Amino acid sequence: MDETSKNVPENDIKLPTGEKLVVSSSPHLSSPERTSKIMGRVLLALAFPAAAGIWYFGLRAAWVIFLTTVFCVAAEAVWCKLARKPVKATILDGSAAVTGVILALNLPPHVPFYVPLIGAVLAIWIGKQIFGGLGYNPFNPAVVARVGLLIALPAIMTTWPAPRGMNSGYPSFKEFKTSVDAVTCATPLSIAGTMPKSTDRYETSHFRKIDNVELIKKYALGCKGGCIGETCIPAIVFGAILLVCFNLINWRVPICYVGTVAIVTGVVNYFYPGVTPSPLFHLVTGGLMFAAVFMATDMVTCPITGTGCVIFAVGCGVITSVIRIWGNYPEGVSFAILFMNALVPLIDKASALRPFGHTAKPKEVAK
Amino acid sequence: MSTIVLVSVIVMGSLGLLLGLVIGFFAKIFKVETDSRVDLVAELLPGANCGGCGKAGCADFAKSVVSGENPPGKCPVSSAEQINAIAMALGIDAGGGFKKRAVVRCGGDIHQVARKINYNGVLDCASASLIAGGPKGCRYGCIGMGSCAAVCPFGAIELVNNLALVHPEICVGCGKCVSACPRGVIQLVPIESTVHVYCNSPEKGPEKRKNCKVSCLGCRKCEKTAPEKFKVEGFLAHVQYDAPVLPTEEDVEAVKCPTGALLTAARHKEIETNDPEFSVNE
Amino acid sequence: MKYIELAVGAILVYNFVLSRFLGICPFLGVSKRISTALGMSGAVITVMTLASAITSAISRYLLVLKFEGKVYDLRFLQVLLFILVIAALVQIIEISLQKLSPKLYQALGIYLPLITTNCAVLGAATINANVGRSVLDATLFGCFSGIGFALALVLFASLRERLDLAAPPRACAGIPLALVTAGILAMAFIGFSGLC
Amino acid sequence: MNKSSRSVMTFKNGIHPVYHGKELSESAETRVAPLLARYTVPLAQNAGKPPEVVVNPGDHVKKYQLIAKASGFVSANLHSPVSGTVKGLVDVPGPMGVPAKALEIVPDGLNEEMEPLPAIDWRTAEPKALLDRIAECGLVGMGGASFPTHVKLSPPPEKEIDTLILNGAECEPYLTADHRLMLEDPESVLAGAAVMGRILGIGDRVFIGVEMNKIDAIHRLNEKAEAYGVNIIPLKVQYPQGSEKQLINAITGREVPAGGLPMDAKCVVQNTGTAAAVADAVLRGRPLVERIVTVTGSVVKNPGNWKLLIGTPVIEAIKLAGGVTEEPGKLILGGPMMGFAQKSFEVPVSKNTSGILLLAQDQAVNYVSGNCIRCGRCVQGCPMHLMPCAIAAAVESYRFDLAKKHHVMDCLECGACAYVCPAKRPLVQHNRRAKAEIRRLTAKK
Repeated sequence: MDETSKNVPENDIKLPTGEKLVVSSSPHLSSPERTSKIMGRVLLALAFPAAAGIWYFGLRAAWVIFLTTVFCVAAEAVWCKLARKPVKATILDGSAAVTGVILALNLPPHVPFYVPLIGAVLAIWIGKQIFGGLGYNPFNPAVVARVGLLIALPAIMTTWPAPRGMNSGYPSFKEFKTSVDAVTCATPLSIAGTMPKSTDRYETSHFRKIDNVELIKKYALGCKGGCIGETCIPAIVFGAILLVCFNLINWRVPICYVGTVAIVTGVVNYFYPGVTPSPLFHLVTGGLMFAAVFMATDMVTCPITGTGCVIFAVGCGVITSVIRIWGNYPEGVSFAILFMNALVPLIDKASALRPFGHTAKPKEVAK
Repeated sequence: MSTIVLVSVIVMGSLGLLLGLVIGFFAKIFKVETDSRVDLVAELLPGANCGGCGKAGCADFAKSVVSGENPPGKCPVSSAEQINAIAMALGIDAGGGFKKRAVVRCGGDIHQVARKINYNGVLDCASASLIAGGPKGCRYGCIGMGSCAAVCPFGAIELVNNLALVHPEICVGCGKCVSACPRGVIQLVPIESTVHVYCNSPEKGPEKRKNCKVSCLGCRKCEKTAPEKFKVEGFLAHVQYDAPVLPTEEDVEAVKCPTGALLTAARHKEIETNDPEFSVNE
Repeated sequence: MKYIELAVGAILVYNFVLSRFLGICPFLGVSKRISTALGMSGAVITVMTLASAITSAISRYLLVLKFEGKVYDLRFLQVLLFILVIAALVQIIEISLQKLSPKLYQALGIYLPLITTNCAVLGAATINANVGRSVLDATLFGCFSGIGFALALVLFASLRERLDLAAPPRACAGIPLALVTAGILAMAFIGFSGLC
Repeated sequence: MNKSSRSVMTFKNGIHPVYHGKELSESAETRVAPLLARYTVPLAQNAGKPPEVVVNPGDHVKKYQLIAKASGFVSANLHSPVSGTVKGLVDVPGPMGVPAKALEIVPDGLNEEMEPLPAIDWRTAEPKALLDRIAECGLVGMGGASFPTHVKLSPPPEKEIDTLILNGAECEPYLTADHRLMLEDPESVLAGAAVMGRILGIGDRVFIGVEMNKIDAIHRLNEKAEAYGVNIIPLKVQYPQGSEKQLINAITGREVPAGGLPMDAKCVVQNTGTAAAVADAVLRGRPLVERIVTVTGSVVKNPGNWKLLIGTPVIEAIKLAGGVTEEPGKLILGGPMMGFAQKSFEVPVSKNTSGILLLAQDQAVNYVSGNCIRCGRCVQGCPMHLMPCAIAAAVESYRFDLAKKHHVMDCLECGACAYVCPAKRPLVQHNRRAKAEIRRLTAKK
């Protein structure tokens, strides 16, 4: 009976041969997430500050961004070729491009072509590939390059062309092409840095000149001297929202970083208004916002656990504020991030999770 | 002028004396008994810390040599002169006959394995062997992903055509690869031996043949030709490494192994490195 | 306030390893594991503090002797005397460590007696003598410098433990990679310049 | 108190797979498979010692007749799924890739059955009698680990047990066997739960945890639950909700201590399939010879659920499902997250085979071992709160000591980490390797 019932469908049943069977460890499914997708989304988020930078600093800024990105990708390709690593796969993961764009947004808009070149080599070779490539680098490659350039070429790295519309307030389309002028200006932070400090408790701040409501509005919108990507705060915040929505950064890092800077500078400003400008001034000037969103949050060089991220971000905030208030450098975000990157292995150790079931006694929570 | 010299001498001298006394005092209260011979032996050892002697490292081995637990000759890395130097220094017998080297008892390179399985995962033998019995059809042969090469402290193992190959001139026989191999394919053999059976599968002949062209079929041809040198257990021939006379090239020629599992080390290496398509049957 | 400045200066701004580039030998030598780095840090802090205290006392009270109205300027003996003191201290530490923690003694190996020639210790003593610090200040400076050394060493050791798991090209593995890392770490410390 | 109004319970971390694949087979009613030409019944179907064969080649056996007897306490009886002739011991591919011994039985088509064992009134019977019946019928955990049920139900006297949890979460994508069982035969499940509750001496703390994507099953169970004194707990759809430790945590809030068993948290966890088998054994006197298996996957022509006899070769099950539409890239026994990839279609169905899954060639994950970018998704996903990325980095450098420090021994191998890894790193394989290595090293000492 079963002979017949089996034979009937046998002819039109297609049975597998097993030739294509692959054995592998479980699990056999995976999420659609890919490293290259993550990098692509980061690039998308970076497009906002980049566009704002181009809007304020003209096509020259676009050229710098393009050049740095190309150099970074090229540096990665050359290293992979020399180290006999797969070139195409390494380039296509997109990490070099992300590093390139972040580095470019950290450069002054009018740097000569060799600055992106040196930066790219520093970032990709010294900052990343020498450690074994993506994921193994303890320091953020873009930050390594930026600090390296800042130390090696201080004059170029601290010459800031004035943004378009510096005087009129907002740039207009008419000016877009004519803006390649050599008018330089100081960043608000560097002006603050050169002002004399006074520890007089009751002095009404001489920072009033650079730290008032009108100017802070202007600073926040991006109309100030500075690196390409760091000036326009709304663009950065938009990028941050995008990154958090995509679950690409730990939201604790930017919040705690910016919050710590605000608290530290706020406390100092409250007691000694002659020492440092208001916290609001600190938030909207310099690279703080950009660094807090795009540089400190780099997955590779930030602690893995939430607690670790908080420790890391608070550390970054404290060091940034200390350097800004008392240090020689007007801006301290890169140094702070670099220093805290070095602390990450220790933070990871200290903030290791308590694995499930590792308590002295099981707790009764429900029922 | 002379007074300043005098003063300097007095100052230096008194300070030196004072510090000397303090050190002497500390040396007295924190006295530690050490056997200087241990340091001496440790210095004479190669310091590779390979663990081939069975101890945790060279310092540990030095301790065991001084205590008489191990003869110096147990160190697989040291040359004969070095071992003699240690024996002389301690005035004990060098002890010998421990010199071994590793051999990978498998000839199943990528061209010989008949049944391949699509494997996807970590490229490491031990990890691969955990997944559905590994990527090659044979469950006993070399997996060919180089776990042994990765642990070899001397760089003596090379991967050729997905098969591990020990370079006998570099290998010191520390045995790290033996414990690294999840299949137990690697064996330590006396350094003088030149002939090996390049198969490790205890399966029945036809089963093996399905998986691999150069497996030992257990035909007993070798055992019949030279019973004191070869022995077939189950379906797998073994070279009798503890026999008084080890097999030589002549024995291999006399046996004429039908699958080519029985080979001299030199011939095996030649086949694997020079002529990947080689097969004895052709 | 003065002591805070002294501490910040010695630990961060003029960090012996990463700003003054002194004491590189143990910095590279015993930074493979955090545990040994901690042991070394302890030894160096002890030696530096004690050495700074004793040498500053020597340089204040012994190097320029006033004896029967005559002034004997023995400052040409400074280096000699300092080394003598440091060597004796290191010897004492070594003897005690061998007894108290044989494991750490083994782990530190040759780098323990080499603290004698650790230029950071001599550097601290010489800087104290040149600046003319009081014994208390000098002792604190020695201690803070030692902590600065310890900070650099432990940071570096933790980084190297992580780099142990990295996959650098063969040519860069080991010391080259460690040196690059140390360089980047030094760059980070430049940021602290001007704090005091 | 209305049980269904209780807030949905869950555990911390875990993942939410984007595609569940359950719609392929969840509405397909369980069908009974026709008799085949031969069955290969694997001997080692239980954790512990395999049973000893008690029949000889050529013997005629009836359906439900004992063919292999438990060879110790941690062992389980084996019964013939059909009436027919025993051909003898043969080698079949084992689910783990290692060949296994199996008894080949050729059915005679007469369908002779053994007399059923007398039914036991479980409400009055001694727990010992119930336990003996379960042991006699060769019951093992049907969720995957196949631990003999009678062993699980007899904890050492010093361990106090106050909770029995039935695992109806079925958190694995694609699998619907437990879902169909709860839907079609809720009374057996409930009765089995009550019987096991009686054996353990538990009054009212008998729970069945069911994920919210099986809301129809929850309703069906709730209709009868009161009569058996069983509580139905709706659980959040989250992987791995059905893992013992996570299930206990979700329902009771307790944590099973590291390295411990559920009984260390005063709990016993059983599969719903096992509960139905318990009911079969106690109420109907039938040993375990068949189970519901989900045959599914994107390349299967008619995915569905079948009641298959133990020993059915996988290829026959695929035949039942109408064959394939294209050449599959992966054959998996069990679910896609924790099941084992097979290299042969000759593997027989055993007591713990909950699913036969065929994935298309481009659907199965392709592990490429890309660089870890420390994104931390694995850490967020790990239900045991481990750091899989750190473990994998340690294993890649052969630093098993470090892996142990990162608590790799607590790993469940649930696959949540590897599922979410954007670099497609084979994290579970690394963990398995580390566990094997650490076990080997400790055994050596």
